[in-house]
Amino acid sequence: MNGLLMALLILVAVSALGVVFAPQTIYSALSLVVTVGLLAVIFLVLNAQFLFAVQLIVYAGAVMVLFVFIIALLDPASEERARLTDPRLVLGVLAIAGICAAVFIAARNGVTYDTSCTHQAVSCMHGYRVGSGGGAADPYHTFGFPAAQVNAAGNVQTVANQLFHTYVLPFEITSLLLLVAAIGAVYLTRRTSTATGRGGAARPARPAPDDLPRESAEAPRETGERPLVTGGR
Amino acid sequence: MFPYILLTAGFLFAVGVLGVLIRRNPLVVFMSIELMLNAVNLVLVGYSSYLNSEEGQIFAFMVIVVAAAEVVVGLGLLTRVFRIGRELDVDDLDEMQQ
Amino acid sequence: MGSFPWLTVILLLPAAGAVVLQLIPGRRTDAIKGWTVAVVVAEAVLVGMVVFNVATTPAQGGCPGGPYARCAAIGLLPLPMHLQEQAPWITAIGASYHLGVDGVSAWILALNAGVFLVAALVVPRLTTERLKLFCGLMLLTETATTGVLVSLDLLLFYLFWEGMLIPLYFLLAFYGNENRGRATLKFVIYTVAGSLLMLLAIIYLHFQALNQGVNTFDLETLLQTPLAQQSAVPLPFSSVPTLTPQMWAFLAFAVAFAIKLPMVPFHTWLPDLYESAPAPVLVFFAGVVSKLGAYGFIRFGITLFSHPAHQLQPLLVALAVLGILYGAVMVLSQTDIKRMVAYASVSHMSFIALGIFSLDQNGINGALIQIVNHGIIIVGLFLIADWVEARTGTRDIREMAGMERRTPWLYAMFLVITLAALGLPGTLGFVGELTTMLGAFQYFWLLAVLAGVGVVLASWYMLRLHQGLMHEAPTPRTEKVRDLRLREGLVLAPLAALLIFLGVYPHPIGAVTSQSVPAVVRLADAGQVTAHDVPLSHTSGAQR
Amino acid sequence: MNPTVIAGLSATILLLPILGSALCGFLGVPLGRRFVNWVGTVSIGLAFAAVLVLLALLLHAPQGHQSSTVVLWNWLSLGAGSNLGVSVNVTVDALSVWMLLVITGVGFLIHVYSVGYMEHDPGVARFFSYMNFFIFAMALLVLAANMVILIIGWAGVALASYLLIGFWHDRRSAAVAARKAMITQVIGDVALVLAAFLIFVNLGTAPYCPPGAHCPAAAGGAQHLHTLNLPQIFAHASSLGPNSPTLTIICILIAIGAFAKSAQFPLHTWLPDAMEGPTPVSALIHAATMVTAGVYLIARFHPLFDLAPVAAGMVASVGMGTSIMAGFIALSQTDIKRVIAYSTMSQIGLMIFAVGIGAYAAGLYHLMIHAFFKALLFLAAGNVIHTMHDEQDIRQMGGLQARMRITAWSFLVGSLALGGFLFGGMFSKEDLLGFGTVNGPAAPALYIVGVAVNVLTGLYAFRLYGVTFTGEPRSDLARHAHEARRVMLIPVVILAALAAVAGWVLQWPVTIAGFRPAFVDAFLNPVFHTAVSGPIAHEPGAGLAGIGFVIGTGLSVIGIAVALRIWVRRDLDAPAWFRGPILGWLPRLSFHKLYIDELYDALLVRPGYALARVLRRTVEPEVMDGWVRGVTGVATDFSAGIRSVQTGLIRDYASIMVFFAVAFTVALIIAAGLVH
Repeated sequence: MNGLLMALLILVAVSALGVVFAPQTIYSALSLVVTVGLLAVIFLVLNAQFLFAVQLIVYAGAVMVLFVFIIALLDPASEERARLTDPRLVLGVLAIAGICAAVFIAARNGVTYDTSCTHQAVSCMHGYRVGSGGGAADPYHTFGFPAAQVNAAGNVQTVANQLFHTYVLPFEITSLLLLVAAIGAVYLTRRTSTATGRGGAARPARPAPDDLPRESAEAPRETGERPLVTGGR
Repeated sequence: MFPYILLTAGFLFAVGVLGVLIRRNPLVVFMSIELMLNAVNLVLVGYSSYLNSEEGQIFAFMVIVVAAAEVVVGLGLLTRVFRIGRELDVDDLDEMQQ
Repeated sequence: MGSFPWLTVILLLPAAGAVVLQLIPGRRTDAIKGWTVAVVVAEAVLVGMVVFNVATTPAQGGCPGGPYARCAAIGLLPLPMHLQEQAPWITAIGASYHLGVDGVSAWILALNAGVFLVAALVVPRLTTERLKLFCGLMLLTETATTGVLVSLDLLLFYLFWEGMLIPLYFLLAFYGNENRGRATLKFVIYTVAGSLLMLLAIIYLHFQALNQGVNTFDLETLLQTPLAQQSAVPLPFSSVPTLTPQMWAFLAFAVAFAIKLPMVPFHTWLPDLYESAPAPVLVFFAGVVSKLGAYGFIRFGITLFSHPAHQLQPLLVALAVLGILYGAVMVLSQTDIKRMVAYASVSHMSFIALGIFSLDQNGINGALIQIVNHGIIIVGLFLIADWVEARTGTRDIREMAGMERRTPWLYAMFLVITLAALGLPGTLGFVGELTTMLGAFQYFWLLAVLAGVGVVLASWYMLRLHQGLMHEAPTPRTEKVRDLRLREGLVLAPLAALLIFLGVYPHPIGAVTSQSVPAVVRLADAGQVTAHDVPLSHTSGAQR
Repeated sequence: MNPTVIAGLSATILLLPILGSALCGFLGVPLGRRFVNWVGTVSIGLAFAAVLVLLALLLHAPQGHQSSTVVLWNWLSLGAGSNLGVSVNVTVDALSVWMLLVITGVGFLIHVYSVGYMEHDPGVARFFSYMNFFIFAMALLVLAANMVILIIGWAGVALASYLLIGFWHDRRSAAVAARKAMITQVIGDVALVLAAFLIFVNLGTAPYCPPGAHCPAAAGGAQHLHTLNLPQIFAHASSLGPNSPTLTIICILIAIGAFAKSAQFPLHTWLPDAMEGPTPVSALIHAATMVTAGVYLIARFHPLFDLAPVAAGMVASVGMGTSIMAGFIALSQTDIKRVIAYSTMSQIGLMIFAVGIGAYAAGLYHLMIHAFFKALLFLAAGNVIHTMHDEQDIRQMGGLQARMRITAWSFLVGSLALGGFLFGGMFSKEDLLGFGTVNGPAAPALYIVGVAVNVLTGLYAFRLYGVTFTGEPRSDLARHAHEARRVMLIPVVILAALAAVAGWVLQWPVTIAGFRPAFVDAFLNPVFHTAVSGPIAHEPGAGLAGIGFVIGTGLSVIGIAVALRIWVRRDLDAPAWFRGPILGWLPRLSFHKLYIDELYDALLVRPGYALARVLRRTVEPEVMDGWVRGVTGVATDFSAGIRSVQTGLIRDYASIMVFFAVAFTVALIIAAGLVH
C-alpha cells in the first residue's frame, strides 16, 4: 500500500510540473487532467471514496472539460518561455524549496497535540505543542490505514451524515455560491447590445433634464458600468 | 507515510505558485490556481485519514465546490476580456496601475 | 429590566434600520427620511429607558473601598455596572461579547441618541444626493458609536472604534464642500495612525494577561489582573522620566484618544474637517464622535494604566490647559464662522481633558457633564453656522452683521447657546466648567487659574461671534435673511431649553455619573498609591 | 420664622420676575405693548409687596431668630465625601431683605418709568423681559445662601446688564460696550469661582449637616467644605486662624469679583460705556442695584473679611482710590449720563471703602440712599434725554429749568443729596466717613481723601445741574424741550421725596441733644454682630462724629458753592486756571479718563489679537501641522521608495506576496525551534 501511495505521489508531482512548464496551453490542461485524476486515486487510497468520486466527476469531468472547451474557443497563442534569469522564476523555485523544506521539517519533527500544554511557552499555542520531542507524543507511530475500522458504516454514508447534519448550513451556502457563480457567468458572457451594433436605439432614451435627480438616484442600480465611487456634490 | 503526503501537497502548492508567477497566459494561471487548491485538498484528506476523522473530507468537498464556482466565473471573465478584443496576457490587465 | 438583552437591542437597532432602509426605493426620499427618523427616535426612546434604568437601579458589581484582589476573590467586578450582557465571542483568544452600561456611559449614550436624532431631523431631504446612502451610513455610524460606548471588551471596543471610521469616511468623502477630500484624508490618517497604536497596546495587554494565565480581552478581567511592572528602558536624557512598557501602552491609548478628542497638538485635522463637512454629519461628528476620545480616557485610559496616568499627569494637564488657551486664542484670529466654532470646540474639549486628567472625582464628573454640555452646544452652534451660511451665502463674519432685526428667534436661540458656550452660570456650561476646574484646582491651583483665563477668552470670542452676526447695521448679505423656519426652531429650541434646564437643575446628570465615577477614581488612584514601585517617580502627581 | 413661609415668599419673589420675563419675552410681541407694560410692572410690584411681607415678618421675629435659611432644591450632588454637593438655598435675614427692598422698590419705580420712556420703542417686549430677568437675577443673588447659587445670580445680573447695554442692536458702540461689560463681569465671575475653590479645598472640618436636621457630632478627620453653603463657610472661617494667607487670598478674589461688578479700579472701564443702554437701565442696573452688588457681596462675606484685615484694607483703599479718581474724571465729562456714571463709581467707591473698614451698616445705608438719589438723577436725566431726542451732550443743553420745572427741581434735590447737603447724602455719606476717622488702614489718610471727594462731588454735581438746567439754551432741541409725561414724572417725584426724607428719618450720623435716630444700625447690625464674626468697626465717639460731620458737610458745601459760582452764577471763571501750561494737563487727563482705556487697549486687547494672528499665521501651520508633516514626510519618502515596486502587474504583486509568505513561514519554523 505504501509503495503504491509513494508512486502516486511522485507521479502527481511530475504531472504538476507539466502543468506549469508545458509549452502549449492544451498540454497544460491535459497535465492537469492527469494530476487531478491521480489525486482522485490518492484519495481512494486514503479511504476517501466519496471524494474520489467527486474529484473525478467535478474536476476531471466538468472543470477540465470547461478548460479544454475554452482553450478551443479562444485559441490562445503560445507564449514565450520564461527566461531562466527571470527573477520570478528564481523566486518561484525558491518558494518551492522553502515550502517543501518547511513542510518536511515540520512533519518530521512533529506537531503534536498535548493536553498538558499550557500558556507557558511561546511555542505552545492553544494546546498544540510545536517543536522538540515531536514523535514521542505521536499517538500513531506507524502510519496505517485502518479502513475497516474507520469506515465500518461506509465512507459515503459517514460523509453524507456529517454533511447533512453538522455542516448543513455551510453546505447550503456553497450551493448558493454555485448559483451566484452560474448567474455571474451568464451575465459576464452575455452579448451586450452595444457589441451587436444595433445602435443607440437599444440604449434607454436620455431622461429629460428636469428628471435628473431621479436619474442620479436610480443610476447605480441600472448599469454596471458606472464607477463604484463618485463624488457627492 | 503521512509526512510524504504533506510534502507532496506542499510541492504541489509551490508549483502552483510558480505557475502563477511565471506564466502570462491567464488560462494557465487558472490551472495553477487549481493546482494549489488541489494541494490543499490533499492536505485535508491526508489529515482526515491520519486523524480518523471525516471532517477533513467535508472541507475538501467544500473546496472542490468553491473551486468549481471560481473556474466558472474566471473563465467567464476570460471570454469577456477576449471578446472586447484584448490579448490574453495577464500583464496587459494592468488597470490597477491607474 | 429583566434579562432581556436591551444593550444588544440598542446596539443593533440602527444597523437593522439601515438594512431595512435598503428596501425603500431611492426616489422615495420622504419615506427614506421618515424611516431614518423613526429608527433614531426608537433608538432614543430605548436609550432613554436604559438611562432611566441606570439612574434608578443600583449597580451590580463594583468594589467598594478595597483592594481589587480581595474583591475578585469574592466575585466582585471592579466596575459597577447597571446593565450587563456577556457571551463568548472568539473563545480561542479570550475575546468576549461583553456589553455594559454604567453612570460613565449612560449620559454619553443619551447624548449619542440625541445628536443622531437631531442629525436625522436636519438632513436636507431634497438637496442631499443619494439620500438613502447618506441615511444608511448615518445609522451605521450610530451603531458603531453605541458599540464604543457599551463595549467592555477591548477587542470589541476596538472593532467598533475602527468600524466607526468606515461609514464616517464615506460620509465625509462623499458629502461636504469642495475641500472635503483633503480634510477627510487628513482626519483618516490621523485617526488610523492613533488607532493602530492602540491596537498594539491592546495586544500587549492581552499578552501581559496571558503571561499570568488569563486569556482575555475583557476590561473587567484585565482590571483585576495586576500587570507586571517591567523594567524601564532608560532614555539618553537623564531628566526625562524613563518609559516602562506600560507607559508606552498608555501613550498608545492616549494618542488614539487624544487625536479623537482632539487635544493640542493633535488637533489640526479638526478645523479643516469641520469646515468642509456637511451639517448633519457635523452634528453627530462634533456632537458625539469626538467625545468618544474622552470616554475612552475615562473608561480605559486612566483605569487600565493608573501608574502611567499618574506619572504623566503633569504633562497631560499641561496639554489640556494649553489646548484651552490655544484654542481660545485661535478663535480670535479666525474670520470663518465654522472655523471659529471649530477652534472653540478645541478649547472646550480641552476642558473635558482637564477634568479627566485631574484624576479626581469632581474633575471626572465635571468632564462627563462637560461632555453632555459641549455635545449640545456644538450641535447648536454648527446648525446655526450652517443655516447662516445657507441664508447669507458666506461664512465670513466680516460680511455679516445686524441679523437680529430680521431673525429674532435665531438671535434668541443663538444667544442661549452662546452663553452656555462661554460658561455663564445658570447654563449647563457653567456646571461643566465649574466642576472640571474644581477638579483641576484640587490637583494644582494654577491650572484652574489658567482655565479661568480660558473662560474669559471664551466670553470674548463667543460674544465676538454672536455680536458679529447679530448686532450693528445689516450688510447687503444679511439685510434680507429670513428667520428660523418652524422646523429649524423646533430642533434648536429643545437644545437651548436643555442647556438652561440642566444649568438650573444639573442634578440628574450628577446623580447618574457620581454612581460610577468613584470606582473609576479608585482604579486610577491605585496607580498613585504604589507609584514608588516605578523607577523615577519624581513626576508623580501627588501634590494635593 | 416659619421655614415654609420663608421658602414660599422667597420663591414668590424669585418666580414673579422670571415669570414676567418669560411672558414678556415669549408673548410680548404677539400680545402687544399694553400687555407687556402691565405684566412687566405688576410682576415687580407684587414682588415688592412680597418683600414688604418678609420685612414685616423679620421685624416681628423674636431676637435671635432673625435669620432663616431654607433649601429649595438639590442643585448638584457628586457623591459623598469630598465631592461637590450644592443645593439651592436661600437666606432671609436683615441684609437680604434690605437689598430686596432696594431692588424691588426702586426697581418697581423704574419699571413704571420705563413704560413712558420706552413708549415709542419697538423692542419694548424684549426690554421688559430683560428688566424683569434682571430683577430675578438680583433677587437670586441677594437671597442665595450658597456660593455657587450666588455666583449664578451674580452672572445672571451680568447677563441682564449685557443684554440691556446692547439693547439697541444696530449701534456698534452699544455692542462694543456690552461686550466689554460682559468680559469684565466674567473676569469677576472667574475670581469668585476661584475663591469658591479655595474655600472648598481649605475651609471646613465637619461633614455637611443640613439646617434643621439632627446631626451627629463631627467625626474626626478634615473634610472639604463640599457644600459651599454660606453659613457653613462662615462657621468654619475661623478654622484658618486670623491673618491666614489663604483667607487673605480668598478675600482678595472675592473683592476682585466685587470690583468687577461695582466698577472699581482696575475693572471700572465698562461702567461709563454701559451708558449706551436705555436710561432706565442705567438708573436701575448701573446706578441703583447691580453695581452695588459688590458692596453687598463684601458685606455678605463679612466674617471672612473680618478675619482678613489685609484684604479688607486693600478693599478700603481701592474703594477710596476709585472714589477720588471717578470724581476727578466726572468733572470734565460732557455726556450727561457719563457724568452720573462716574459719580456712581465714585459713590460706590465710598461704599466699598465703608465695607472695607468694617462699617457695614453705614455702607449699606449709603447704598440705599444712593439708590434713591442716583435713580432719581438718572430718571430725571432720562426725561431730559427723552425731550432732547436722545441728545446726551450737556453742551447742547442749558436753560432747561424753565421748560421742565418738575424734572429740574427733582434733579436739584438729587444733586443736593449727591453733593451731601440737606438731603440723603448728608446723612449716609457722613455716617460712613465718620467711621473712616477711627477705622481702616491709615485711617486719617483715607479719611482726608474721603472729604476731598466731598468737594469733588459738590463740584461735579452742580456743574452738571448748572450746565444742563440753568443759563440759556444752547441748541434748538433745548429751546423746544418740554416736560415729560406723567408716568415718567411720578417715579421721579417719588424718588425725590425718598431722597429728601429718607436720611432724616432713617439714621443720623450725629447725636443732637441726645437724640439720634439709628434705625439702620438697629436693623442691620444683628447680621454683622454674630457669634462667628470677629470685631466690627469701632463707632466713632459722639464728639468725633460731630466734628467729622461738620468738616465733611462743610467741604461738601464749599464744593457746591464753588460749582454754583462757576456754572450757575458764572462770576468765577475757574476753568481758566486750567487752560494755562502749568495745570493744562489736568483737564486733559480728566477728559480722557486718565487714559486707562487706551492703556488696556495697548496692553491687553492689541497683544491679544496680535498673539492670535501669530498663532494663526505661524504656529498653527508651522508647529502644530508641522510636526505632523514631519512624521508624514518620513512616511512619504519611504513610500516613494516603495512605489517603484508597484508596477501594476499582478504577477509582480503575487511575487512579493509569495516571497514574504515563504520567508515568514521559514522564519516561523526556525523561531519555533523546529530546526535542530
